[in-house]
Amino acid sequence: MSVEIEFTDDHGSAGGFATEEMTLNMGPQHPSTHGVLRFVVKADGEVMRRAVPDVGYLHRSIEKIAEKVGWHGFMPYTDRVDYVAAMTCNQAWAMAAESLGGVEVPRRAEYCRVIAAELGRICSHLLAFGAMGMDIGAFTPFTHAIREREMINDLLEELCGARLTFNYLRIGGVAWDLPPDYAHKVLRFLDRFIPLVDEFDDLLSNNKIYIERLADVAVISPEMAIAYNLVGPNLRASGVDYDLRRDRPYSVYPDFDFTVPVGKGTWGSVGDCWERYIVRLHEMRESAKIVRQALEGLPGGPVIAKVRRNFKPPAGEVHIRVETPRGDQSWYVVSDGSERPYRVHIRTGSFSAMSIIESLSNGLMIADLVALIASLDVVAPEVDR
Amino acid sequence: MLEFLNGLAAANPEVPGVLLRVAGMLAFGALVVFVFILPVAGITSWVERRVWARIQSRIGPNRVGPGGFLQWLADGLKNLLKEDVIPQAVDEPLFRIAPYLVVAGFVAAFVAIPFGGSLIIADLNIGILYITAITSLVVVGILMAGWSSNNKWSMLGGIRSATQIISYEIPLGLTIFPVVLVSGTLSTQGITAAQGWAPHTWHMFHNPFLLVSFLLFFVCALAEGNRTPFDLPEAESELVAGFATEYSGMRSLLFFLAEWGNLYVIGALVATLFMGGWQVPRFTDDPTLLAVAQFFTIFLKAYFWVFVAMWVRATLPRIRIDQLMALCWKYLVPMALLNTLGTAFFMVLFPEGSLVVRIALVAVVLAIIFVFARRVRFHLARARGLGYGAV
Amino acid sequence: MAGAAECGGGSVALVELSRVERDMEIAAIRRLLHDKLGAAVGVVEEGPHYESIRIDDDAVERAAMLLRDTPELRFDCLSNLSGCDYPGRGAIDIVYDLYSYEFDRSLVLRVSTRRGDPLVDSVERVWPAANWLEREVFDLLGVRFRGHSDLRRILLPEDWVGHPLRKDYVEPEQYHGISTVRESMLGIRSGS
Amino acid sequence: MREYVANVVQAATSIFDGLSVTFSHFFREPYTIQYPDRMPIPVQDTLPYRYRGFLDVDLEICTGCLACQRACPIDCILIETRKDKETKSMLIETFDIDLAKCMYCGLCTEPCPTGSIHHTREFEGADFSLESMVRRFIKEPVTAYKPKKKGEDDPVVAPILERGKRYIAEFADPKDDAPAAAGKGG
Repeated sequence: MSVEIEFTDDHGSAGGFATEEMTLNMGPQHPSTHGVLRFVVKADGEVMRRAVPDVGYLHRSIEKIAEKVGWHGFMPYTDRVDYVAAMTCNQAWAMAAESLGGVEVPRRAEYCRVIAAELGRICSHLLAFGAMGMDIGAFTPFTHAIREREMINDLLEELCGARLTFNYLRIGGVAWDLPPDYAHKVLRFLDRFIPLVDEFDDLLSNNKIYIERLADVAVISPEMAIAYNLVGPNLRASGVDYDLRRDRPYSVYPDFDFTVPVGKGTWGSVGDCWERYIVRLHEMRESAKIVRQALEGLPGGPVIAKVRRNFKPPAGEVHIRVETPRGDQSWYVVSDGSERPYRVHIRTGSFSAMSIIESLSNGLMIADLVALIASLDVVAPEVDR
Repeated sequence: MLEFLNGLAAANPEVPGVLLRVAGMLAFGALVVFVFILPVAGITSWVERRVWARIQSRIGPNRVGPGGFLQWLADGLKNLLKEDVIPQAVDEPLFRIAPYLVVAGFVAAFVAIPFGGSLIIADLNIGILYITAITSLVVVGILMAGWSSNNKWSMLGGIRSATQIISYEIPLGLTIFPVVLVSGTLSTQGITAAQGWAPHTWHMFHNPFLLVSFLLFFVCALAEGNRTPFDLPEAESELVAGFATEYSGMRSLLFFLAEWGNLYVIGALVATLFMGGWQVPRFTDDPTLLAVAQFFTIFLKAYFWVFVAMWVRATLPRIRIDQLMALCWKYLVPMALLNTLGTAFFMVLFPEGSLVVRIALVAVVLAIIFVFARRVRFHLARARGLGYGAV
Repeated sequence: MAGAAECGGGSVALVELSRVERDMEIAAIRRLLHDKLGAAVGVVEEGPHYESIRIDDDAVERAAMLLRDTPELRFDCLSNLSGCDYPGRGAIDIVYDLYSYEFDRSLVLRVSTRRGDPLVDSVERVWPAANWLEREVFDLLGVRFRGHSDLRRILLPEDWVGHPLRKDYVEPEQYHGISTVRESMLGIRSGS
Repeated sequence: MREYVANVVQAATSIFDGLSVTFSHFFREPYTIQYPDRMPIPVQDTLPYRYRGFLDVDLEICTGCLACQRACPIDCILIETRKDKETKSMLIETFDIDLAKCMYCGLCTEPCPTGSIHHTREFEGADFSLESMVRRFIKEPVTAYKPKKKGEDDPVVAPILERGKRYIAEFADPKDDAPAAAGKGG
């Protein structure tokens, strides 16, 4: 009864019906490429044979800049590595410099960092959530997510004076202490926000069309995820229970009690697009928990250690790994004892996520590619740096 | 209408009668298009943007005119004044014609839509068949637009549209069958006349199958009108703007005009087929007053469904092309067939219909609305304390 | 993920302990590699922050294969791959940051290659993640990888000249007629 | 068959729920801020104290120490000073900030000893040329400010200096044990 349509790899004929592969250029300007990147899509009608990512449109040579500006001066540039979640990149750079220079960070500063970083994580996941909905065709969740994100932006703006490129951290601590009455404001926001995450569930996550669009699409097995060095929420969605904040704790994360959401295969298989999506949604709740605990246990004391303005860490090199919203960001920083870093290399989460797309693309539909990019939460500037 | 023209022809024997009739018809058509259809489509665009905005915690266009009401005029004017860009590599004649075909398709549907007992352009005895047939003209236009644009995204959009509209014609037609069975005519006026003004006399409450049929019809009509969740031909996040990618200015606007106009056609059809059309209680003997009341009745009923379509669009994500086909062939077509059979059986059992069933169905719908209201209250309670409006 | 689970929610002290254990193991890992690959495996290099094993540029792939497949090591993830230019030594160092999810253990490999003709074995067949990372090193530092399936520039345009992260790189004045310099407007008084 | 019915039911209930969420938004207030013309108060007044807008310099209290110029990672500040032979005081001849290049990171404001260079809450700088984005603060050479041991007594300079001191007090100060001006949080 059913008619099997065979696809052939070459431009041959399938069932006596001559077809030709179509080459589509998706991007650099395309609504769902999340920044400027390009896919060369080889498609057979709606079904893709191959999607080859072409990145580099947003290359700002941040690593080269690091070799030109000083240790302190590089901090604002780390904002631009991943401008959706600048706080964690700040943190990675601060940790690298502190590790090289042997700077002891005051405890209060670490708490401030955690509060800021986790708020930034909620911010970033909100954007991922909204963009995911929009790429699937639902516009409303995006505006709702952006609305909540604006509120966090307001909070962060009060904390550090900027909404996107925070430049809040300094080598040895943070630039500003929490403003007066800040804990109260953050808690009030969280009290309102967490019920809204349930509303997001009702609006989008449990929607049948949405589930159908995402479940069992572009499944990444745990082995494949590890081999391609997928990190963060993408890795956890594939069933690998690993979170740097818990398993290789840095900063003051051991002080906090939180669970790490892992993909369970609720509607399809472990590691499909829906799992990647829902892991992020759950992580927002966990981040909110961490922020609450950090605000409760905030110790006194200074928020920045005494660091020389002319900071010259001794020669050496470090590998720093920080759990950003897009996963384990690995920094390789070399110092030669001078006032400028000798070499900075950043391996970002989006970079690994982009590299997996080509091997997943065969057999997906064009609409699925959009879902895949959104579910991997690729941020183009983070790929290109 | 025709009588008036005949009279005019008799009064002016020096002018050929045919010419006069054609000219008169054209003038009347233009009048209807400019005075009713265009404003309705335009205002629908404004309403849609406002409805969307409110659902999304925004305000929407509120600057042009009171509450932004004249936004549609401003947009239309802007698009008229814009340059009509024809890219070099397009198939020019097709590219130019396509938007007109699309608009013609939806405007022609208005011919058989009854706005009142006497307010109909032509009461065709195959009215409903005519409407389903003529709205398919839209697909020709969209396919032409997609093909002639010489752009792969546009072509994908055009082909998606063709697949979609042709497939959904079938369940759409099948969901009309039960209505035709019950009313025994294909004429839109006849179908309206077979219903009364009171809700329980509407076709949708005739029997359970017709209630389901009514829902299916609405779903299929959304697909026919390229509305979310079936807006694949112009899926913004996938195909940029689908078949309309290469269009600009007024030609681009014509596509959207057709989309918004189509929305109204869908609403009017749902109202006519299932919700009693223009039927009003006979409160007066003045025919003019009655006609006005009838017109407003169907206008409001139609606009309610326009609103529902907007609301659905603001809620649902987009379906994928293979799922679209699966939905059509695996779910809608069998269910529509079942409804036709079910209605036929029901009519054998109760040739005159059953008042008990009618009242029970009204009660069911009221219960659903009640549950819905409870749910809305729950959502509001959960989000209470949200500090909106805080600057 | 047994190792990860054990460590989960651990206190700082526990983490310090496992770090010490990891450090002790590097000598053992080096011995294991040395037994299989002989002289291609160099010494364990001490550093202020971690130790690394030096490997010859043509033994990287074999070493990587061993590190990944030996049951007691299982370095299943290439966490980072960076290159660094040392004109003073006339060398470019490639640093591999490996990680084992199973044992929660890190290892740093270090490969030196001549600056004039940098050529290193590709580890793409061992860890697919290396594909893009190696392309990046090729793009920015000009290191070629033997056996790489698709060695093209990744971040810079195909027709870019030079490798910017080399220390002696001089930025071209213009690219396709577009100036790469933004004139400073500070201190210049124009007109009024 | 069972799956078939389950699919239909799940689709119906989930869409029903989604529709109820969106419908409930008709009863909530919109959040839009109608910037710039329909705001109850000017947008600048809604920004927090730490907001990093355009840089401004109070020349009355500028010591000409060049700390900001050194701290700037992108060299968007240019200061030229000269020793005045007659009065033995330092003259500031140029103080230019290229606001088109500035990335508003705030690193220049931190080392300033008097709080002379500081961020304002102004941010609307759209203009037709890059040239006009360069703020040239000095028309005539100005004498650099010299901090006085006993505190400022000049009635003109004193309030400006007070503002500057308050501004730098916002920054975390490693010398003090207690957290800076801001409250204790928690």
